[in-house]
Amino acid sequence: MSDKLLSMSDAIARYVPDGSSVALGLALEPLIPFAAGHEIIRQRRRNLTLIGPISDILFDEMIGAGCVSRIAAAWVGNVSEGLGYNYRRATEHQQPHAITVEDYSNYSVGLALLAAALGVPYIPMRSLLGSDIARNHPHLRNEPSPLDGTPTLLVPALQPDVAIIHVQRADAEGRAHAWGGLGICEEAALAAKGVIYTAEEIVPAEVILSDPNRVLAPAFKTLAVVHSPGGAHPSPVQGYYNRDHKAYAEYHEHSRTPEDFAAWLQEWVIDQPDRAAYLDHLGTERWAGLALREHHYAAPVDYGY
Amino acid sequence: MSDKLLSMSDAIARYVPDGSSVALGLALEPLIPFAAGHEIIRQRRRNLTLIGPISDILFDEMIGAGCVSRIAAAWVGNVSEGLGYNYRRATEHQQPHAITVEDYSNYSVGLALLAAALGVPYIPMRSLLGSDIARNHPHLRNEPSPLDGTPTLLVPALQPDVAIIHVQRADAEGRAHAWGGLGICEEAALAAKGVIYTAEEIVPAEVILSDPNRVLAPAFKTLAVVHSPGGAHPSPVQGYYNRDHKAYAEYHEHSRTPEDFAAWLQEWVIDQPDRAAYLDHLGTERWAGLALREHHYAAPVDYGY
Amino acid sequence: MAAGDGAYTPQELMVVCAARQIRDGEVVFVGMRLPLLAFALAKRTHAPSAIGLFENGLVRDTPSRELLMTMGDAPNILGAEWATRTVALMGLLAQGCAQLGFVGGAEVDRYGNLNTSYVGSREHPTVKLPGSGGGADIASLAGRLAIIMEHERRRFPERVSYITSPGYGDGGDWRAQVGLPRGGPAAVITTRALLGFRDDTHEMQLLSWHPGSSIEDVRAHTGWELAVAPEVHETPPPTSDELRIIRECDPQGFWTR
Amino acid sequence: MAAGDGAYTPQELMVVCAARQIRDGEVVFVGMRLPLLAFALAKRTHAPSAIGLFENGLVRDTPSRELLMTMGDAPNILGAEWATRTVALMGLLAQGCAQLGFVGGAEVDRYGNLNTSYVGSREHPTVKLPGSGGGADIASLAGRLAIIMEHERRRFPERVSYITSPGYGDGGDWRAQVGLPRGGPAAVITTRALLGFRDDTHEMQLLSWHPGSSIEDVRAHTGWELAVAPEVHETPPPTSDELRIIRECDPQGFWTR
Repeated sequence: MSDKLLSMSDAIARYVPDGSSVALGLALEPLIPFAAGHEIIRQRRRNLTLIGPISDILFDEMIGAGCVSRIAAAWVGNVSEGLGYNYRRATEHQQPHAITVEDYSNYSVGLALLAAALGVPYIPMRSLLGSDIARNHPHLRNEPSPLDGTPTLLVPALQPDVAIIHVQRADAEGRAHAWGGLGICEEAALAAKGVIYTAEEIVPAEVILSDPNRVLAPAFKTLAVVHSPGGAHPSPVQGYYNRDHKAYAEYHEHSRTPEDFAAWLQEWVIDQPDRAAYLDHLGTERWAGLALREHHYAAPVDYGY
Repeated sequence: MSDKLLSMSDAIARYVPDGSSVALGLALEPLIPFAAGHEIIRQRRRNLTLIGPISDILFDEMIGAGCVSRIAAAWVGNVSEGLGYNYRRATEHQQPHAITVEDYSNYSVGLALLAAALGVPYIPMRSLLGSDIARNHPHLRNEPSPLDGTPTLLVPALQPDVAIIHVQRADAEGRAHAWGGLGICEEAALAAKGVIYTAEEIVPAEVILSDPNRVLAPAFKTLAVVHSPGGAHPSPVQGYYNRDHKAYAEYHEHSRTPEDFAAWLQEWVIDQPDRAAYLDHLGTERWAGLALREHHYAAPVDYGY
Repeated sequence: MAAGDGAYTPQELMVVCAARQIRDGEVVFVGMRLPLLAFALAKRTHAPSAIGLFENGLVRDTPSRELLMTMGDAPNILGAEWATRTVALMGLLAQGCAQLGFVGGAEVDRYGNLNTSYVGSREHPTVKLPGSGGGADIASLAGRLAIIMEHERRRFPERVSYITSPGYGDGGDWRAQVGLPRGGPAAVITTRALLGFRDDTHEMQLLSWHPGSSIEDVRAHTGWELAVAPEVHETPPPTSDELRIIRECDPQGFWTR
Repeated sequence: MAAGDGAYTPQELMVVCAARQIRDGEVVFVGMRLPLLAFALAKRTHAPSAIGLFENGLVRDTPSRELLMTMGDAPNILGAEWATRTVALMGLLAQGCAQLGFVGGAEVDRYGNLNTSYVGSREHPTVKLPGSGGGADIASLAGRLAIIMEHERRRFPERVSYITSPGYGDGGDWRAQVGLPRGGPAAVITTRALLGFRDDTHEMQLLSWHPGSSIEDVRAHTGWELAVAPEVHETPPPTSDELRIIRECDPQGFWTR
């Protein structure tokens, strides 16, 4: 088995070229790979297509930083605060430049990835019928079911070039355990041509192999594994740290204008060479305030025979 | 939360009426609900449709016992020994009576249940194209994809009346943990109108709630939970007991003729009022020979915050 | 509204109205903010067996121990009875397993259609809203839909410019015509009133005005000639028990002040 | 075949032939019995990075510690790198992630079509076989297919009466015509020979006869005028290393005697 452990900068440089379609933020509010997103911004990647269900500020940051030419998502904004100002500026005023928006709902973006994961051309659903999401979409397509003639909306398979998934732990060979709310992580990992895991901990393979039902996807889909403790901040990681609600409020405040956002980006992304520097800038007290207050361990499971 | 704990005889009497479509043996070779199947036989249920991927002798037993009028499955026989004699007699000689066979493959029967689980009318796949499974099937349907005109085979949704799933542990409120090879258990549990769990152990709700990612399906789908230790014998239950290979060989030997099978059925099913009696008849030494030799526990997982 | 013992905020009354939409034993697509509090309130009053679904893949039969900022917050995972893939969860919605769903919106129109996408045109929006999330799926697939809105005239246009989450389209049997398998809005819970929909035309109508508002006030803040149900009345205020429970769930008043 | 030091069974030679189909780094849909031993052999010789898939939802990068009677046996779960839903696993096959798959069959014909369903007619079968299992999916979707067969004339009809697992249909570009996305049989490994398929017509042809057999013997046990490849030769026997490894994996000779 090959060692897939890379630094964040090498992983992004090697596997997220300009023009890639990148799925991220797949667990919805938790496990958002902010550290990876910030490295993409620092490497000045351009013309990315971002794929996700809802995106809790990461897409907004990357849009504002000029990395993005296309969004295929159900929701882009700031979950606890509301709108995303960079998303608004890009769509309303083409600032920093125009982006193309392909609107999905959470179910339909999940089904689009699932279709790719299943190797089927599309999945016919009955959600969104009659909506303007369906009417305006470049790919969704209204067709009567050949079975009984009733309307369906075909959701074509969507295959990301790469899915970036933050997890609790991974091994160097490319296998990961994730738990909690997982959203469409599995569908994206299986659909994508390749997966980059960013992980709170790198553990021996035995730890991962001890619980194969909890593994997200097979290692042959894995491009790289990056050790990135704190890499999901300000989003939460079950069993590791809590959501930094304040950071979302601060981001909301400091992204109202392009100038505000430029300063925020400089301070929190450009000036931080890596996640360790970022956490250092966040401060030990604030970071400690997000730490676990209680442990709640899963009941034992015996794979013996 | 309501208590869904029932005896095996009550659960089968209440939720598996004549004419039901019943999904079982969903994890392929392990976790086969033999105790439930035997109770169905004892209650002389008739005109059942059995749904499953492969079936390792349980379907053959139920066919021979006269419970079955229709099979929707990918494979019916005896995995380590080969053919199923009762299945052969029913299809070749209409003994004990004729049955209708709807042939699937493992992928297509999984997709049929998945379609029902997703609430979509069908899933268009590219497996089985050109096969006689596709040509002869009452439901599979060859249609060009509206996206590009290429051939696809539509797999219509298949909703069982009830799925019977053997699991390692469940709580009285209707939630279950299962692990190991799980095949199409999840698809069937979500697709079915209701689920009966038969469980090695009934545990407090806290045990199940301690690991929500390992729960098979939500309790509102659960009709009944049955405490059935040893209920999967001779199939294996990871962490509880191993496969009794010899039992499959014995069944093969003792089902060659209708008379052989009648004697086998009398001895192992009709004459055993319940699973405790069955295990008693099996003998403590043989049962002990299937016990775990080693424990292999899953690495700890912390849901704390 | 009024000062003194019985004082409450408009949000608290909305939570109470939302809780009253939940029937005991129902499977409810919960969402966040006020509906989440409504779920907790209903569980502790008239609907102890209600089950909550969340689009990140959670099923809960107990409210979380702590107030949530997002459904993905760690306290919402702990004690969940199922944590699964979004697609598996939404599949249950698509099957028709959820009797009720809650959504919010920026704009709602005469037939209960919601816009959470584009104010103005899609090509040149004056405001780009975040989009559907799971809202359009819930509106399409839940048995009944309860909509939570601030009641302002600009949020109640006669016809939304973009249908993110389908209501009754242009009325009548539009939902069946477009192929939606069930559902449609049953209630619109606003800062001024509780509204419903006529059984035949599916046009929105006023069911009750909140204390402090009036039929005239509600109509003045609605962008079309709002119909009024024959049985229209004042919304019953929260009971002291209901207020106590809401305040236990949101002691800082994060969502309700 | 021969007695003495180099003695081996037909099954052992078949395992060796099957192992030689596996290239290093490939993702292989393994199946049971002989292919399972072939996977173990290949991993320990020329293909240490091969990955094994199992239709019950397992991915393994190491063979199991013990001989298996079924792929669902507990030793096959322990040490798996992924234990998932069958549908998720088969989806990877459908995507084209598996370069090679193994299947067995009761009958194979001139164009590599397999019957594991009905001998005789579907309506009035003389023998009802168990059916496809995952075989038809593997034959439809794997990059290359390797077929394992007993070489008897009745098992090699010119045309199978029922195509469970599609080979090349009636030859040529039939697979593309019916819409199969890729694949087709690359090898037929029998008790008498190794066979392949012509690139153009996709007709089966003899590549090598096993020691103790001959071109004539193979043709006599084949139900049509079997073509012979220009480069036809005798199958190289197992090396002593190969035999040692096979016997370590199946010490009782359960599958290989």
